[in-house]
Amino acid sequence: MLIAISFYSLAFVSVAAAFMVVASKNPVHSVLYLILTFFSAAGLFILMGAEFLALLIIMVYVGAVAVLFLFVVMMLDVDFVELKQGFLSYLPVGALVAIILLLEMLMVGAAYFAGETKTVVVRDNGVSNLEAFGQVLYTDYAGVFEAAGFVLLVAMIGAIVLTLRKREGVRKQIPSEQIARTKEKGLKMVDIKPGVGIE
Amino acid sequence: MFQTISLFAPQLVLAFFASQLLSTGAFAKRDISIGVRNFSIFVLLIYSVIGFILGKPTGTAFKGALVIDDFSHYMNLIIGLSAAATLALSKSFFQIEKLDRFEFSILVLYCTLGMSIMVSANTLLALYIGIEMQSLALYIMAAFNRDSLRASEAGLKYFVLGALSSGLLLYGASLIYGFTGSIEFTQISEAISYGASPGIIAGMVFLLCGLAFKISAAPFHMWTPDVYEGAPTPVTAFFASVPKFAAMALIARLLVGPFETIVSQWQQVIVIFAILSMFIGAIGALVQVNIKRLMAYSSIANMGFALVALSAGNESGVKGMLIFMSIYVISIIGIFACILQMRIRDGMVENINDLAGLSKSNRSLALVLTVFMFSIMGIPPLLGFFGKFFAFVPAIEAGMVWLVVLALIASVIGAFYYLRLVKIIWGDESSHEFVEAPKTLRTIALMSSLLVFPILILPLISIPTQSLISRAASSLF
Amino acid sequence: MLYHIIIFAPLIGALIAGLAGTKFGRNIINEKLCMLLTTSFLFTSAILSWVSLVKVGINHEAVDIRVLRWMDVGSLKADWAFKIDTLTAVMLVVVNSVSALVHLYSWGYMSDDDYKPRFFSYLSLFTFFMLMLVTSNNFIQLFFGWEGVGLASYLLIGYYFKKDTANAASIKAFVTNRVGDVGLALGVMTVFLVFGSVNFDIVFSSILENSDRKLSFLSFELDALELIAALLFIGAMGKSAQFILHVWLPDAMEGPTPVSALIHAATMVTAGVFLICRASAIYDAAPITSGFITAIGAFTAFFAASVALVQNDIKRVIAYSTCSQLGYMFFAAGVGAYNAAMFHLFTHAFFKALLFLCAGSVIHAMHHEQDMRKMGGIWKKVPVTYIAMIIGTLAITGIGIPGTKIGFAGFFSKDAIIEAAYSAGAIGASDSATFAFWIGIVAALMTAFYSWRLIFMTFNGNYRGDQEIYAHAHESPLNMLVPLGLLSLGAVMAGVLFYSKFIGNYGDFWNGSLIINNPDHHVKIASENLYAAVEISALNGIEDNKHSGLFGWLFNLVHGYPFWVLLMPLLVSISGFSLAYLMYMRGEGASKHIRNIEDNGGSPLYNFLLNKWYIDEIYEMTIVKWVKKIGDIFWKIGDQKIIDGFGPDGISSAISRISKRLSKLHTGYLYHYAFVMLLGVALIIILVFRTVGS
Amino acid sequence: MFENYPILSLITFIPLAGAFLLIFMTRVSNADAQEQLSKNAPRVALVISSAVFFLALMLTFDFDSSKSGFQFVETTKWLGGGIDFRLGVDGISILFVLLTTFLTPLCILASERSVKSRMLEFMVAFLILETLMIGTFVALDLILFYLFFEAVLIPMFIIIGVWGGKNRVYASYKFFLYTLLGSVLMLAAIMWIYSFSMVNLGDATTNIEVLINELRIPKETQKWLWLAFFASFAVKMPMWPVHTWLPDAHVEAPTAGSVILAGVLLKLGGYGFLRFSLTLFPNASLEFAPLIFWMSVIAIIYTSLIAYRQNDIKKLIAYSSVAHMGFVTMGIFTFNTQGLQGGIYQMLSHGIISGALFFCVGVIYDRMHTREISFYGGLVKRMPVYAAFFMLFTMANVGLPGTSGFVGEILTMIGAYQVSPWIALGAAMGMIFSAVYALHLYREVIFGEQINPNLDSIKDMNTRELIILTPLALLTILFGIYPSLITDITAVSVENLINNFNAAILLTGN
Amino acid sequence: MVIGLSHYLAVAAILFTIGVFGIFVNRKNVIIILMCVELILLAVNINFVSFSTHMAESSGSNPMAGQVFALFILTVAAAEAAVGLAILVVYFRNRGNINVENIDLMKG
Repeated sequence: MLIAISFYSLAFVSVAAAFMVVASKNPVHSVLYLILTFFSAAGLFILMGAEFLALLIIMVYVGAVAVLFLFVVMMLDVDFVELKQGFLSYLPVGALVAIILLLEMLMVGAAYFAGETKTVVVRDNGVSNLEAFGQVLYTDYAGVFEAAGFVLLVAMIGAIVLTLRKREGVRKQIPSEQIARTKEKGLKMVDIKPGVGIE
Repeated sequence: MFQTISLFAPQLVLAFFASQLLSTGAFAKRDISIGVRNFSIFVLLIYSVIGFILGKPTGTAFKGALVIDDFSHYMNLIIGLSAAATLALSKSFFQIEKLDRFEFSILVLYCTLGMSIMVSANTLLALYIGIEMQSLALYIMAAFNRDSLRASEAGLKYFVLGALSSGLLLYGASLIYGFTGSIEFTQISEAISYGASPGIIAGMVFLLCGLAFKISAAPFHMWTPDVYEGAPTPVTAFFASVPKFAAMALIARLLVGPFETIVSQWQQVIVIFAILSMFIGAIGALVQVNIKRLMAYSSIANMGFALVALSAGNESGVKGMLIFMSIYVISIIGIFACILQMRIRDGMVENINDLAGLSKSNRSLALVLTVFMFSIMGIPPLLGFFGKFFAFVPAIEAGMVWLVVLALIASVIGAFYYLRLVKIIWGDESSHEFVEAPKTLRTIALMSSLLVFPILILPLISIPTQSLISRAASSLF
Repeated sequence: MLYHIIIFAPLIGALIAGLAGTKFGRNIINEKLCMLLTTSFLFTSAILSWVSLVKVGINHEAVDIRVLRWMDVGSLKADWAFKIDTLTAVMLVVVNSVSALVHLYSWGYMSDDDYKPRFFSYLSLFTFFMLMLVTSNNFIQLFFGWEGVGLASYLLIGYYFKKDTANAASIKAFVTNRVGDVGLALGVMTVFLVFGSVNFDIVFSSILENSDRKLSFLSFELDALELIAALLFIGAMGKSAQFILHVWLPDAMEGPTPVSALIHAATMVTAGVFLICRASAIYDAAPITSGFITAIGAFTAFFAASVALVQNDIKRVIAYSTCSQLGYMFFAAGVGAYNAAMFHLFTHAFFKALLFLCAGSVIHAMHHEQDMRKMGGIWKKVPVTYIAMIIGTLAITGIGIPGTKIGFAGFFSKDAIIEAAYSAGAIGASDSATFAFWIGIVAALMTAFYSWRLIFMTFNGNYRGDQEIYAHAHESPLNMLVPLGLLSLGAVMAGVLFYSKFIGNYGDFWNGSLIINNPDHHVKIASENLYAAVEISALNGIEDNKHSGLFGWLFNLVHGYPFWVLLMPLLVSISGFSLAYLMYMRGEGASKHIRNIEDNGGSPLYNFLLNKWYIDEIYEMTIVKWVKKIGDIFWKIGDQKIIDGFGPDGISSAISRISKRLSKLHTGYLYHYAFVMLLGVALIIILVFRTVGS
Repeated sequence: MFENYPILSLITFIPLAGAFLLIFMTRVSNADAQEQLSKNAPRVALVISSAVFFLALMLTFDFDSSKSGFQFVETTKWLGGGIDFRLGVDGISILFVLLTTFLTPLCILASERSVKSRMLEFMVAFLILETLMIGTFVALDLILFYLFFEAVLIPMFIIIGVWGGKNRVYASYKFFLYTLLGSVLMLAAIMWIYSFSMVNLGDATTNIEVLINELRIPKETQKWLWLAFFASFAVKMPMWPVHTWLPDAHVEAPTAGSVILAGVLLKLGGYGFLRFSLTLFPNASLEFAPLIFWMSVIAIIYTSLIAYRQNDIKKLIAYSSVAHMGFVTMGIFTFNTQGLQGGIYQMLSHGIISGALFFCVGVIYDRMHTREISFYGGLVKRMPVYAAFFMLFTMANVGLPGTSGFVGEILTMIGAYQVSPWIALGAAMGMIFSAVYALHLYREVIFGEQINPNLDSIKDMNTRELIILTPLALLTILFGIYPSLITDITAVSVENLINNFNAAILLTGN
Repeated sequence: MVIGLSHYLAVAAILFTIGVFGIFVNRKNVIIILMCVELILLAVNINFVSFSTHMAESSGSNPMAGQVFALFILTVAAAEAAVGLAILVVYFRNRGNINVENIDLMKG
């Protein structure tokens, strides 16, 4: 029962928040709603017994992705755009298609299992979720894991290629020089004579 | 050990050298983009043939994540060669447009790595990672000319829709996983053979829809013209050729692998894709004036033809698709080599009406381009005809004569706009002076036009090539 | 070799003159030489033709010469070959003699012309084609000659290429002939279909086996032989200008007058008669068609004569006269008197050529004036021509003494025809024969009238034209008068000399080339006219077994022949003369008539006849106009609106419309693209599950 | 004589080699030399094509017309999967090879003056075209046949589209797409046959000989395949009502293009009917024969009437071509000796005659640059030699006996008459109308008073034009007088074709 | 009331639909679209995880694979977000705004 209550509340929150992501006018609000969605989804994960993923989702999504979004929203300083004319006329058609799609997905997925009520399989082999990950991630999925690394690398390259600009006239950090700085270079002992000042 | 490594040597080569080149580039003091490009081309060539050098080992790697067979060897060969060619194409464009950066070559390498994972994928996960690696690189390449509004718009559109298509694909993957209990192709296939639940079929449809986006099959084609137009031309060349083939190969692997027992279901989907693509591609191109947009529609139509072959669902269908796509890729590279040569004093030519009088100002380019146009139209004796022939015969064998007739009618409609190009090149009066093109471009254009010309006429080439492709196709079954 | 020379000499002449003598061959040979060559070749041919007539007609040395393979396709075998029998020999004589004389005549007549080699080349070429026609041993070669003479006729009618009327006339001639040729071609095809061969000998010898053959033609079940006969006759109608296909002949007078004499009087137009006689074996077995031929022939004789009554163009009068005389020949052939038809053909060639050449001489003298209303009283200027013309007229009107062998050529031949028609009608052999007989009488009356009217209007009375022309009018040179003389000789003598050969002798002369010696057929026997019968009975004796039975009965009938039948032609001929004299010689004569018509516009009947029964106008309104209109409809509506409009143009514009719409749907908006994708997914799922049925 | 030489390959590919020779010659030369080359290109092409004609002539002499099968057969492995490179000729195709090789040098000769720009490219296109045309006739493999058949479109499109008249774009598109649409349907059928041969013969093949002799296609299917082939050949012929591309194409094409189009390309359709429709689908051919007959007759009458109303010389001749092709289709589908021989004969003779007529048009077009009938008139005075030639060809076009045109017409009509008098009657109407339009044209152009002062300076034919037209004229007459030259060669092959056809019909019971 | 697999699948489906709906109904700015993409990926993750956790251990089925898949999706989603935002920034620099309705330079 508790599980049911938790499920329904979490599900409701996630769906509602997701809806607000789309519906809210202020993009900052949207990001915040997105975070809320992730949080409640993480709750759902915990309900299902996927604790590691639940944590991961919070760390990755909330900690990184959502913040990135927020950062960009702020940086781009986006105006609030009023809904334009014609939006509403499209809406019914769009909603119709979305509902059809939803019904289809429900029919092939959720409805299929509605009769047999599959519940969460409790695995009592003494291995925690995290351990189970650990067992397979670097063995069975080692190749894919490596590849995923490359995916991230590509994303990094991409982000840099696209956004990094070498601007003229802007002072740049040169870490090696900073690190190589010695006390002698940075500090100059001056003996100030009274009434004379520094020449 | 060596046995295992030799299996995924192609991927290894790519990953290793790409990373090496990346760090070289990152720490280099001066612009070394030319050197990186040349080396990357070299790497791609090695990648394409290393499987053959190592004696075409077969088996699975990474605990079944990747499967190396004749099919993937063949695909590696084609992908590597065409990626190398397009990379070579990009040189002059980027230099003239002052865009040349070494990261581009690296991205091509990673993209190729992604594709090589795709074509060897044996699990849904590997499939996904391969696709994403390729797609991310492509998104970036599309927007590579970051000072151009068009390029960034292209990148944006491509990215958003690509992400949506990934979502579809993943949703399908999740359904398949849920209903079969596995993400490995062999086990999925086994599970499906006991009976296909609606979830599996729906998953298959979602998966195919996601992949259809990658090959820009209608109705998932909408991005194609915009992105082709906006992206820098060499990138468009790359887009139109290699990833298309890789995604098509992936579809083939999926269809005759895990989904082989639900032929009748996926056949319908493929047929719909095919028909829509052929006609939208053919009809949509008629009013285009931008040559890159034109090529976009052309590629949409051509994907339709390739899908006709696949829809047969048998070995000769796969073989037909491979032949068709190989020929398509050759033609596309050649055509883009020509497009990239079309440079007048003020810059690149993209409006097809600017091609007027090309036959006077640059006869050899006009000739080569004409050959390509007729080839891609499917007029014998050029290679394009054989592509269509081998693509359609399997469908006929499978009893889908009507589909082939539709395809042929679509190709007649399509002939119209290719003809328009030929007409402009030969018939119209010159308005521009064309600038002499760099040698690389001319060489590539000439080489691929020679390939288009007599390759299948010469039995010396045709029969070995065909047996190679046949073996590639049969290795999927 | 003899026949090779006869036939190919004109061709060689034509080629030399046409290729080397014209600008085409850069005038390598000068025109005099061309004329000399062609004319001498023709005279050679003509002389040899007479030799051959003797050889074949008298000595019965009929031969069949194969020259070259021609068509050899499956069972269809037709060679270039000469079948020389009496019929051919007669035609050879007619064609070559008249042609030779016309060649000679043209020396004078065409002396002012710039393109003499071309003219002589055409003349010789025509002669060659005509010879090919008459010597053919199969239907296909006949067709070759048939169309060849059509070509030559076309070329010669349009000889004055600058004249628009000449061009129009030449095309009209060719096309009208083509209509007939289609019939002929179909006839030949039917022959091939029925007999499996187109060779005359094979076809004619297997008629008996096929006499009951039925054929389904255009969804009618027809007697094969009747069908063949009818189709061939359509060809003959075209070439010989029989009613409804006659319209080209008067217009053909646009050609130079020697041409009219040669082609449109003496030779080509008689090809139809020749064809019927050549295929007499078939017509012999096709009584229905024969009856039809009789009717058409008779009607043409009447119709053309009626039109000739009022024409003012000297050549047109003679042209209609030709048309009318051809009608005689046809109804003769129709009642089965093939020999009479051939005889009239033979004599007609002489006197009609004579008339034309005389007319030519007049025209030559009058500086190419052809309107008789502007002539009159010129006999003093052209006395020789006048005499020749009178001889010709006497010949055509058939003046002679009935019951004797004294008379002009037409007397024998025309009377033979009329009497044959009478006898055929009298024994009830042919329903149309009696009709033909009476028409023949009426036409004879008219013939006499218009012939004499021509003479009176032209030569007698007062001169009505331009005095200038009259002052310069002169008799033609010798090279024109010699042919006139020779032809006059023919017009006078041809009947007397050849009567017994053609009509008498019971086919001894024809020697199987005409079906007249088949006593089983009543029509044939009925056609033997009185004189023939008398003569034969005198020669052979009536006791001859051959003449018992049916023939014996007929012989009695002949003895019971009413004398008025014999007298009738002569009587009407004299009446015609008298009438013409009364109208055109007495008092003011012709001038009064001309004035009358100018003032009153003429009576309706007069205008009806003057306008040739309005046949041309009817054709113009029904066929010519509609052909143009339908052509335009097919072109502008059929091709451009319907075929192109719904076909290539329609489809391509539809596709480009769709393309524009598609392009409009491609808005460039992300959300539209995404929407399309999702719509696609949703629909495809529905589709797949609909067919899966779960 | 040629037993051991790949003579057919030589004949087929020498022009192609010549084309490449021309192309690569340009690459090595500088601008001046290119100018020179452009001038010399026609001469090179002429030498090459004449050599090919000579070879083809030798081939014909060496051909044994008493054998019914294919001769000089060459086989090379090609695409695999039963698709081989096979060439060979029989009594039917060898004549078309001869016709093609005969007309090409003449066209090249005619183009030397009439083509004003891009001479080199024109010659290249023409030589390629020759290869493809010959290839179509000698191909003994269905795919190979299709390859040549279809490829012809490329050079022809370029010839019309680049060197054509004002409206060349429309015309060339129409030509290309029309014929392409027709032939893709045939391609579908070919692919079906290919896959069916695997089922029916146990071994996939497109070898024409094998297919003709062994493949037995079910009657119902034959109909569909027949229709598909028909779509292609009917457009190519062109038959009514898919003929509308022809007038446009002819009008716009340069002289040589028109000549080759009328002379050879139209014959591809007829050849296809003979080679494939009759042999592969005998039952369907028999069943559809009435359709063909009616289409032919309609074509003959309909297009003749249209021809009469044209005011463009080329258009008139083009429409007359459609009418004449009507005789061909009519003859072919009579399935009897006269009809078939007549059809073949008509094709060959039309190749010569219409080719000659287009040359004739070219002669005055080169001088006056207009094809309007009303522009001309009274030419005979200025151009007597021309008038004489034109007269000959006009008369041949009309089908006057003694010219080759007659033989074909009369044979096809005799053939058709044996099947249905209605059809023969309809075709015979064409005889009348052909006289109407042809003489109308001749009268308007050649005869009459010369009114237009522009014609004052017009010159008669020059030596080059004489060289072109004289052989055509001689052949027109020669074939009219001695048709056995042709019928003897075709006789055995046609007989064989008919026997096979009848046997096939007997076997399946109508 | 037992919460079963179908419940989770339903939530995932709804989230997925909202994400999709958000993409094509959004007329405001592109960032929202990127967020919708994240929603979609989240929905897929829920799917994977729920299938994974509701799957019985047996031969031929691999319960852990789903969660591993989800892990990789997370990884890739992060990468995608980075690339997507980078492209967005580039676009913004060129265009000056990121209104969805303005992204229509290329069409037709």
